Amino acid sequence: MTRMTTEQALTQALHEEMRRDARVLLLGEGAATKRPGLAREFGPARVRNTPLAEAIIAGTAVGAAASGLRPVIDLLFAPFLTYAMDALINSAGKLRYLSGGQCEFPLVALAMTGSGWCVGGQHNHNLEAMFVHAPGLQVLMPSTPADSKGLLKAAIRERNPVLFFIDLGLLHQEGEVADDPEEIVPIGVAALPRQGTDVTLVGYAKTVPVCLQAAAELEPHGVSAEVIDLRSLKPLDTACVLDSVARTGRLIVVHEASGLCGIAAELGALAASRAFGALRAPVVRITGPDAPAASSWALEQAAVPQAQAVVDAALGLMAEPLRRTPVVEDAWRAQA
Amino acid sequence: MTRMTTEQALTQALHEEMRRDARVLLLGEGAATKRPGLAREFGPARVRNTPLAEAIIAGTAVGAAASGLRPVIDLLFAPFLTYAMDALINSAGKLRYLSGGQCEFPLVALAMTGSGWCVGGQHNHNLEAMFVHAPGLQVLMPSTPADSKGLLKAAIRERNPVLFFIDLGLLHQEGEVADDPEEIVPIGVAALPRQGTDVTLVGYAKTVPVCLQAAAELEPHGVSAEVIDLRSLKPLDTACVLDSVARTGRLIVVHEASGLCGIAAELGALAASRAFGALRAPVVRITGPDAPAASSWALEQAAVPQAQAVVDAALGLMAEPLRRTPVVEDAWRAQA
Amino acid sequence: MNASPTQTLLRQFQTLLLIRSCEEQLVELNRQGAPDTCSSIGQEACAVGVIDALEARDRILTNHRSAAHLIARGADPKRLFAEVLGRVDGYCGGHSGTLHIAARELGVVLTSTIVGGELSLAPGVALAQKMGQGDPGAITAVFFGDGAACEGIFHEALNLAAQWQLPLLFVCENNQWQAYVHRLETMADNAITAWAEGHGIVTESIDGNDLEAVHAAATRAVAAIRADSRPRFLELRTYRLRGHSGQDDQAYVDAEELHHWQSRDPLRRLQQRLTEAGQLDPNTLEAMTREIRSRVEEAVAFAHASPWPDVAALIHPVYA
Amino acid sequence: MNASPTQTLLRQFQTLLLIRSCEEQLVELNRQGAPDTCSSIGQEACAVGVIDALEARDRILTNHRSAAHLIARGADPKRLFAEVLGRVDGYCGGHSGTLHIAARELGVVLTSTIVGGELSLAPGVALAQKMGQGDPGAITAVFFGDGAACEGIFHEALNLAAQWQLPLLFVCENNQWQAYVHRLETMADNAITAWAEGHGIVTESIDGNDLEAVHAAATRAVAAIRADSRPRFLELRTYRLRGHSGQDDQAYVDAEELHHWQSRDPLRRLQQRLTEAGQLDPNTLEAMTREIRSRVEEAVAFAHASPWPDVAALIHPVYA
Ligand SMILES: Cc1ncc(C[n+]2csc(CCOP(=O)(O)OP(=O)(O)O)c2C)c(N)n1
Ligand SMILES: Cc1ncc(C[n+]2csc(CCOP(=O)(O)OP(=O)(O)O)c2C)c(N)n1
Ligand SMILES: [Mg+2]
Ligand SMILES: [Mg+2]
Repeated sequence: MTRMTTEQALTQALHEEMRRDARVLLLGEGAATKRPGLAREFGPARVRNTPLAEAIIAGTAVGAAASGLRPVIDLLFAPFLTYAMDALINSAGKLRYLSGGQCEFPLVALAMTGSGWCVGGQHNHNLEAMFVHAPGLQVLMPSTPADSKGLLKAAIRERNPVLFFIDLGLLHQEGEVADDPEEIVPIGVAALPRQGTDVTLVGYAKTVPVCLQAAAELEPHGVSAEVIDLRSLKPLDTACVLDSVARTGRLIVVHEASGLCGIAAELGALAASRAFGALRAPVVRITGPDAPAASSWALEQAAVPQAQAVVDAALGLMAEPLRRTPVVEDAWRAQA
Repeated sequence: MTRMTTEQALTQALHEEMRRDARVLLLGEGAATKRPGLAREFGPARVRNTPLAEAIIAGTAVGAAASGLRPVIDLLFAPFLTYAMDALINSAGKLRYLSGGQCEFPLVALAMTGSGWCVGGQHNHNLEAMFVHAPGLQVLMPSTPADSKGLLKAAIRERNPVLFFIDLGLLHQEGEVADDPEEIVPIGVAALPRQGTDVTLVGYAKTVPVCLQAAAELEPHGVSAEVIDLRSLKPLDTACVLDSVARTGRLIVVHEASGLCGIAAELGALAASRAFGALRAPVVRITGPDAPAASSWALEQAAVPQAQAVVDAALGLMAEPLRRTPVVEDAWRAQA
Repeated sequence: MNASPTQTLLRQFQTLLLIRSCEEQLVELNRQGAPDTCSSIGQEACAVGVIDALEARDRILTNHRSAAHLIARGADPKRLFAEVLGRVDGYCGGHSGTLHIAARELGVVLTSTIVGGELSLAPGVALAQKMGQGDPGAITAVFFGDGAACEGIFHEALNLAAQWQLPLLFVCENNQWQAYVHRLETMADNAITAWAEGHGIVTESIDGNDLEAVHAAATRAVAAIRADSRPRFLELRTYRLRGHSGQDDQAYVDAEELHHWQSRDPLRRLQQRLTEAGQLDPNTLEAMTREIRSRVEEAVAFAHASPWPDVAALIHPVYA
Repeated sequence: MNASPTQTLLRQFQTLLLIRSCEEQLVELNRQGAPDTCSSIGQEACAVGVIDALEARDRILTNHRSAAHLIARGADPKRLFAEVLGRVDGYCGGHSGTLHIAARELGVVLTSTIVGGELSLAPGVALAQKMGQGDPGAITAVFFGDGAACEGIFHEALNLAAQWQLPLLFVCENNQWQAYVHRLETMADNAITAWAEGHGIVTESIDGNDLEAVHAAATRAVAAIRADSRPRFLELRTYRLRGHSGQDDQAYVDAEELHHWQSRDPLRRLQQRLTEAGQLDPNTLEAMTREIRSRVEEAVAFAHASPWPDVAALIHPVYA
């Protein structure tokens, strides 16, 4: 194990996979400039700066993937994906099916997302749920350097298109990362960084540490919280969530993306459908507001779900007479 | 009241609103060719054929809306919206907020969606939930000619950007439509086409008739089903749904769009959160499959939720011992 | 297999006839209730002229108006019709229907019905060729319309292909229409080649209703691409003699313009040319027509007899 | 208010100084922990030259690199700095931060930090003018970079503006860089004007570091647009003398190229020109510099003193 940041872990994953498989190439606006180590090792044919044109970067990746290459594209910030939607949603997500299985699209699209840099709503927009809703894609969003490396490696080896979201708030956080280049983290399997018996806290990316902190703060209150790190949003590890809720009977889902039709909505509905008999209290969603992200540091901070809101919600669920509605729903309201 | 199709009702709405307000204009690929009546009455400046370029059609609408006009754009089929995502999501949805309220965007984007024409997944993709998830937009999707007219008129008079989805499977269905040009249908208010006491069936667009049929079929079984037609997906009439669930204790949400992070997920989570105490049975989602839409008539039909699946689910919920998981979840599975 | 020029031309003429006949049949099937199709009646010489200039190792991308390209590349009308009718024996098992038919066995590798989608995908296919995937020296040809040239992706694709020196042949079938809009309502008259030339790409603008001219230009372009691995651009000036799709009555079309282009029908022109040169006699023509007619009838019967896909295909094959 | 040419030039010089000084201060604030900004140090003559050719009735759109445009249009550095720092007294109440600052009171109506976003919006603003919204005879100017010209929306915007004859001035500040990529890695040398000319739009390519040349060209273009309500296109050849944003160390930049452009710094050039013509003496310059310095310091103090937005602003004003 080596200690490194998420950024370093991602670069290491790219190095290892490009070494392993000559079909892997990296394309993006400044991909070569910003990863000079890769450019040096693999040369200008495999590490390419592109024109500033997300639609053709993504389209080219899709076309290349269908033709024997394994492109990784860096689309920078998640909102820029709006330019690449046709290639990703209509082509990568659909053409295998529509052609009756004649092609496959082993490609990875990287994008940074989330708060942390005060860049405002046209750079900071968590739109991962849109790609979960779209058919034919896989969507990853890890919370640790180790998972970032392991999942990116898995994604590059995948036969299907993967959207890989990097929480920029976590980019420079350090953690222990596996050295073995054959160690990957399987897609579709959630992590269980903390076990507990009273309430299930589900997060991904920057809300995983939030959930873990909340769990620690709940302990002195005598509340044992289990924490699930989804890591993979599609396929979603529904078995892990349902199993946990079956044991705890309480579910709180926490993410930075806005709530409407988000991942917390999906899991809330899932629990209400498949774990209804086990639920001992209302499902709680703690999410970002249904608004663009403001740049102002004060607002950016306020929009992110905080541990205190999770703690309050969990205590509320424990105290609440069975089957009553919860007090806290929106992180930012709780903090207001 | 006059009997007419949805298509006619929409055209009538456009006529009336363009007559009422000289700032309203219609842009689109073939907008003038396909609506010659409008072109004749309002001339080439206000009814414009555009180049085949969705991104600039949408961007132009956003720019024009911020500058005193009230554009209606016809983007044809919903999947083509993938080309217009930046203008709609990053500009129309965000720039009012990011500018601190300096501008507003009174525009309407029309798009046809859903099955009925065997056109396959690049024309038939119900992606309304993506726009519900995005901030700053409003999303409408009516089920009747009357609502189509009334809501389109309301949308054109709105001060905010509206995505108006037209279920092409309903385009040529007839219904009674109000004649009074001042009659609008307010945005954000669901309709309750049938009252009942045992189970709440929620649908929108083509699944409203499905729910109504199911309700009728449930009657002989002694099950009284309430039917909600959402009409407006954003703002969502949560009060109407919660009120109904508070009375019936059972919720089945039916839509053609795929389930993951869809409207049914949103309502399922809502009920599990805010109506938990009233829920007497698991929430059921009956949705299209998480797959692109096949063109083949046989598959297209099979993907659409059918009344029988709703009936089975409702009977299951009634029979089921309290708090057990339901049998039927996916329409297509039920029908397979 | 060294065919004489006459043999080649006769074979090409036969392919034109087969395309025309298939497309007319598809329009007729639509009239009877089958799904709508976008026929390329009037544009057949574009498909045949270009595709006959390609080799088996080359790759092709097309769009919503793909039947001519598929047939020119040797597609079996039976499987084509089955696909349009949504049956399991179609090229895509009925998933595609008419709008996104790919046939990798023929080298028609990706088809998008999102206008411009084919343009977004083509550079990647050519990049893979350039980077050693597929057969050495292979190139990619992408077919698209004048309407697609208005989409931003056209600009991006041209720029990438030029900058990265991709072995890519852009084939714009300028049929004067973009669904219900005449192209001159959307662009300047000579815009398409001007746009391509703005990217430093060598272009040719050709009478797309003259099969021999198209074939000659395509042959030149393909050779040039193989020689220097740089993109080339062909504008084929042609006309959509029927409506945008199935039952479009063309009420919005200028009768004189339509008449002008009807008189330049690529089939009749080639037929006349062959007849005048004594290379096609009425008996041969009749035999050809008969044979094609029976192939088309066979295709209809085959398609109708082909089963509907099983409902399990609703979610397969979404993922690999 | 009839200013003499010299007075005008001195005022413009002062604005250049103010922009430079503000941008350097923003870089310094970023070093101290304030949010990152994209400065246009080295490009100031583009902003001032063009914006001074516009009238109050005209409308402007800009992008991530907007400070120069805003200041040239008369923005108050106090409110600009407050916005960058995310405070309530900023032009957008702290919602925007540096990347999307609009100031309708100045006619800077829409700003998008999605590269190409400004290009998508500009035709609509010009269309509204053409259709009678706003002041008669008004035009729209849209500022964008050489990178934005690679986005497909550039092509779509040019085509629409040309076809619909919109009163729109395209101003491409070609600063040779697209974040971390040199533009010659993404396009041919003369590509930008070639692309615009492909749409039949009259273009001029101007030394963007020569304020007088920029101003003259912009004045011509604006007059031409007002005369015939057709778009015009200016390419302003300039250089981004600093990194893409805040603390970018420019390690990837060719030292010789940078040096070459440093020697063509638009401020020094105008200063030399004014000095040589006897229109600017050291005392005046010092007084100017002092005044600007104090305005900038005042702006910093104001911004720091301005309150953070209330948390209620998290969801207001999303809707009208
Ligand atoms: C992005 C997108 N916009 C609109 C359509 C609807 N549509 C299908 S074909 C067509 C016209 C295309 O014109 P052109 O590119 O010239 O091809 P042609 O149909 O003339 O062969 C249109 C507007 C579409 N399929 N995709
Ligand atoms: C769609 C999109 N892609 C990428 C970015 C990231 N980005 C911001 S500025 C920039 C470079 C823009 O280059 P150019 O248009 O030449 O403007 P300049 O920065 O040189 O003024 C990039 C890549 C973005 N903001 N939007
Ligand atoms: Mg055409
Ligand atoms: Mg630049």
